[in-house]
Amino acid sequence: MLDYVTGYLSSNVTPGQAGNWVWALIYILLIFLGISLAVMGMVWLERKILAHMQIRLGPMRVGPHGLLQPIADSLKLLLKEDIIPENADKVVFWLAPLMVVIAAFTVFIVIPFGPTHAVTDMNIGILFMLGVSSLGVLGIIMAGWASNSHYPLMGSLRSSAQMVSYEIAMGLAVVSAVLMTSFNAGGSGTLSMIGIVQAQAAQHTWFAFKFFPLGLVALFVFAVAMVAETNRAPFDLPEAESELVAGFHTEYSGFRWSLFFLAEYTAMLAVSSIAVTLWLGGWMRPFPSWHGPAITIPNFWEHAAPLGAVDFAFSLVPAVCFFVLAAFAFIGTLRMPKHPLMKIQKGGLGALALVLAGIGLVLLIPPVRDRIQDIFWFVAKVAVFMYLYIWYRGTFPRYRFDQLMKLGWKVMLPMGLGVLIATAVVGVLV
Amino acid sequence: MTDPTKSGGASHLDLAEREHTFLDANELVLNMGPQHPSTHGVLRVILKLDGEKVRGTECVIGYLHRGVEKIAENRTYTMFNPYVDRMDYVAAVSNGLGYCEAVEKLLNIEAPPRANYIRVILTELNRLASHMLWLGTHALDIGAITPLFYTFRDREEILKIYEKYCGARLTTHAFRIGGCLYETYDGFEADVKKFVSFVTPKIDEYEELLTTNRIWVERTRGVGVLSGPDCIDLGVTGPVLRASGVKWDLRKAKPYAAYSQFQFEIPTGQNGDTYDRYLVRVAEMRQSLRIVSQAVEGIPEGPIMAKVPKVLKPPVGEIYHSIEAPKGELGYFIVSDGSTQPYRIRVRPPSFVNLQALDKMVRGQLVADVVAVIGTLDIVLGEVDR
Amino acid sequence: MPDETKGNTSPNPDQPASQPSSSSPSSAKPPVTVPPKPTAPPPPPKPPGPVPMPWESDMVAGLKQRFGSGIREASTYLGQSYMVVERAVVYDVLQELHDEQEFNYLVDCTATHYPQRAQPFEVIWILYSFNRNERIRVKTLLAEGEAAPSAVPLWSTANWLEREVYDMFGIRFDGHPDLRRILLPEDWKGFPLRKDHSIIQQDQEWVQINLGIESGQ
Amino acid sequence: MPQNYVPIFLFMGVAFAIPAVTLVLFKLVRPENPHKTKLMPYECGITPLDDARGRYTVRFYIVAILFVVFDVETIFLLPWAVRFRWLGKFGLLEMGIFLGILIVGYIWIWKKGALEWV
Repeated sequence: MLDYVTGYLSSNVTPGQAGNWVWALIYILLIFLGISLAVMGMVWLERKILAHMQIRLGPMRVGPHGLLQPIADSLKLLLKEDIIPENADKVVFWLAPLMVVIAAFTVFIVIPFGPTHAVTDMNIGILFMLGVSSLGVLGIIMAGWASNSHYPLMGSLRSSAQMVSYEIAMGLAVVSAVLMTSFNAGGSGTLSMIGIVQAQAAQHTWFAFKFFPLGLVALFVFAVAMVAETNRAPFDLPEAESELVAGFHTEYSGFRWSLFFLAEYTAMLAVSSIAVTLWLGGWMRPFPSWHGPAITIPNFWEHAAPLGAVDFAFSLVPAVCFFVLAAFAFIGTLRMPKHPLMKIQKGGLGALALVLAGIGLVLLIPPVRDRIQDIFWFVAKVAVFMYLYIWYRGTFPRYRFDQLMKLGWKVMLPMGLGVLIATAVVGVLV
Repeated sequence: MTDPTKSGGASHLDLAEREHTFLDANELVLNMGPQHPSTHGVLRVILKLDGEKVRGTECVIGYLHRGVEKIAENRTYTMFNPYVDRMDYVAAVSNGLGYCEAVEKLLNIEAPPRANYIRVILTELNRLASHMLWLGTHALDIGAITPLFYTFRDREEILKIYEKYCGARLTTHAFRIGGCLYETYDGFEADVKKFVSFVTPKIDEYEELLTTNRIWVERTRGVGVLSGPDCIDLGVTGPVLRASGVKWDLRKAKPYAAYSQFQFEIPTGQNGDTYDRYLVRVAEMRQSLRIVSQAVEGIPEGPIMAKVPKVLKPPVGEIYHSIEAPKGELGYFIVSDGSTQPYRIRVRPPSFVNLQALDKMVRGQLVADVVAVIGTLDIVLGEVDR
Repeated sequence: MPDETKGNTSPNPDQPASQPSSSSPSSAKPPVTVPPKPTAPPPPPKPPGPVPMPWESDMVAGLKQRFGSGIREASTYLGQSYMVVERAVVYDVLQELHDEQEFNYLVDCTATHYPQRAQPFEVIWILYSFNRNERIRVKTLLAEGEAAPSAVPLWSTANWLEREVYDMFGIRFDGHPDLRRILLPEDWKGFPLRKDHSIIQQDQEWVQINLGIESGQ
Repeated sequence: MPQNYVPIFLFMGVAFAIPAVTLVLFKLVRPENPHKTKLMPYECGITPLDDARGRYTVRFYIVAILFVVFDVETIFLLPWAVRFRWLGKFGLLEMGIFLGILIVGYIWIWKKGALEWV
């Protein structure tokens, strides 16, 4: 049994491929944990970043700089009364948030955080992801219908129309990325997510920059469609609070509502991960084929092997990032108001600085350093998209529904088709 | 225009009456308000929808009705003065100006020049504050959340000036019948000048965020169009009227206070759509700053209160006096029976009359436009319901 | 003509005695634009306020010619002109003003209640002309239960304004497309702006049924 | 490699179990004070006039049908995209014909006004 568990560590495939269900379960739970933490972090970051864009401070009370705010929020949501309207369809009402959560989370099964860091690698990964992510709309329709109230119904209908409209543009953009995978030496492409990243490695380019500017256009189409798919500003019509109050989740409260919230952020992470995998080289660091002159870094516990200077420099980035964060936290500690009541907050922030620095130190250890790199770069790229999401929200007014549909059907769809045909033509000519 | 059933607002929507057409949905009756994030208070709009398209509206108002006109009949002229601040609470100073001037006319007295200058400064600052609040909330209705915080930051500076001047920020009760009660505080002029130079670039900042923003333009251009003749027919005044191309402003047409002594333009639009109304209001903010800086430069010395008897007993008669409030023509029709209490005070509220145009503006447009149009009409329910 | 800001109402000594102001007959030349001066406090020879003067203009002359005694009074008070018109012809007068005299903007429509009079209600239309920059008032007197003509066909504004008058005074408007209460609930009883309606009076029954409380006070 | 697909069910099971269990578990600590007004559907503070589940505008169904058409098309494109290099010019031509038919349909829909919302 123990061999069964430890045996996987030496293999270099995903747990799904290795058929190791224990590790698959561990990966699944890790993904759940990671995503839940990421969502909490996102909530905090969104509130902070948005606040600073809007010349205010955001959460400041719960924990130093409001760091514990997401925890307080989730506790509150867990303990809130759960109201099911009288004339709602109870079963559907109950199932809808679960449906949305399942759809949002299940996408992560095929997302490769590293060459082996995925639950499983399917040869139809992309197809699976497109299929599952569009299941989310089902949950939203269920929520709107079950509520038996005008605003949720309108919100869910809008939502479904919007999601299916942008699904097409999204699919076409994905096809053009898949098309690029077939420019391998073997001449055959792949639908596997890991395969797509490997194809980018083999072709020495991120697909965003392949057949310039076609790859970028496809990424743009996908990036617009993914904002619409996740119902975020400026396409947040299903929950446009100035018109539909809260859209499809108007009648939801407490933990059920927070499931929708969780699903929304998870879906954001999921589609960003897909964009990163398809166009931005997945787990690959920037300039993956530039190694620099070989140097040897001495260390104490194993025989030092020479490695490229650029490789080495990039391998330090994760640690450096954590050191920078630790430095920010430390400066924050120094700038805390000198008030006896702020002592706990000050201590907390100081402890956070220490923890961050400690993580940074751990990341300097060569074996950890090597293994964590992939995940770090993947997460960093996703974080860029996440930041963009927040930025959109701070900047854009909301589209009107007809404009949104017009954009989807009359701009994004022809654009996706056009970029696909152009890629194909260029691909044949090359 | 002469068919009352067509132009005269909403007719009563019979909920039982449904139109059935082939492949067309039942009309959905959507109730918007009184508890809705974007009806600016307690406005209730019943929308008759075909999908997302508005077939008709009916406004239900009165949720904030406090019977101001009845209260007035039971108070003396002086006692009623603070009540008017509660009508359009985002432009309380303008309300007070209109009321004080109306009673002054009835008493046949005039406020001294210095008081008039102070009135102009505070009223124009109030117009600025009102427009800022409008811009923030209107942008929020359309989904841009950031301008709200910018405008509130700058509005705060105006409220600080009010607070220093009379101790109150929102319902200021700044003016008294016959002039002003308070002399300007030390450094008032400096504060106002500082504010003007502070806020001028900020208005550019708002414009930078919105004026050329594609989504903003798409959301507002051609939405809620109201032509000039329609405006006049519906009695719509203020920026909404000016955005339709009618160059009419009571400050120019029938100057009151000290407005005849200042140079300013009346900004107008051409299309009468939401975008033009936005541009007109932003331009008005700049003009207000212009007036404020002229007024603060030329503020004369002298008394701030005319000789007013302790007990106000206007002679028997009636008066109608109106001012250009931020939202439009704000009029007071006062009937005096020679006693200390007004026999009747009628407030002609701009918001109430402007709101009537909602139906004409949104018919055939989408639900999201209803929100945009309610925002662009710049109504305050305290004034609609009184 | 009606420049409201400047007091152009120098009183006429030959003013008919119908003036409502309780002026003492001693002061023949009262100051007008200057605020009333309480120079001698103990004996109050109260300086009379301005008094209504006949309103003379081509327009009024034309209207008087057309409607004769239908125009009961046309005066100017404090620079503001108004005319009192018989109920029978008031719609025609308004129409004439709207169509011929360019009074295309109905500023306000309101009413006043004088319970002691034979015709207790006074309905007031405040009109404005953009082209002439002139504001006038048209008034008509109504007996209890008498309906005023609706101005909705002339100005769409009148719709809500008349509904409010109906809501507050109970004055009906003939020809109004949709005369319902506007500010108060539709099934409310009583007309609060009537003088015989006390300020603390309310529709107890409505409050009890709809709000579930004993009294709104 | 069917074992690649087994984790899907594992994952879905976990994804269902975690929120469901939390939902049921926290029922123990959640307050439960139902009230008639509280359980009313949200209608901006007004008692709902009618059932919300009426017929809705036909445009949503048109969008749904169009979605099916175009989404199926995308599915057909994927195998071609995978074997794109191998199929070469012939594949491009064939897909061109396929897409051409679709684009003609798309133009027809556009002209017909099915993409107009209002």
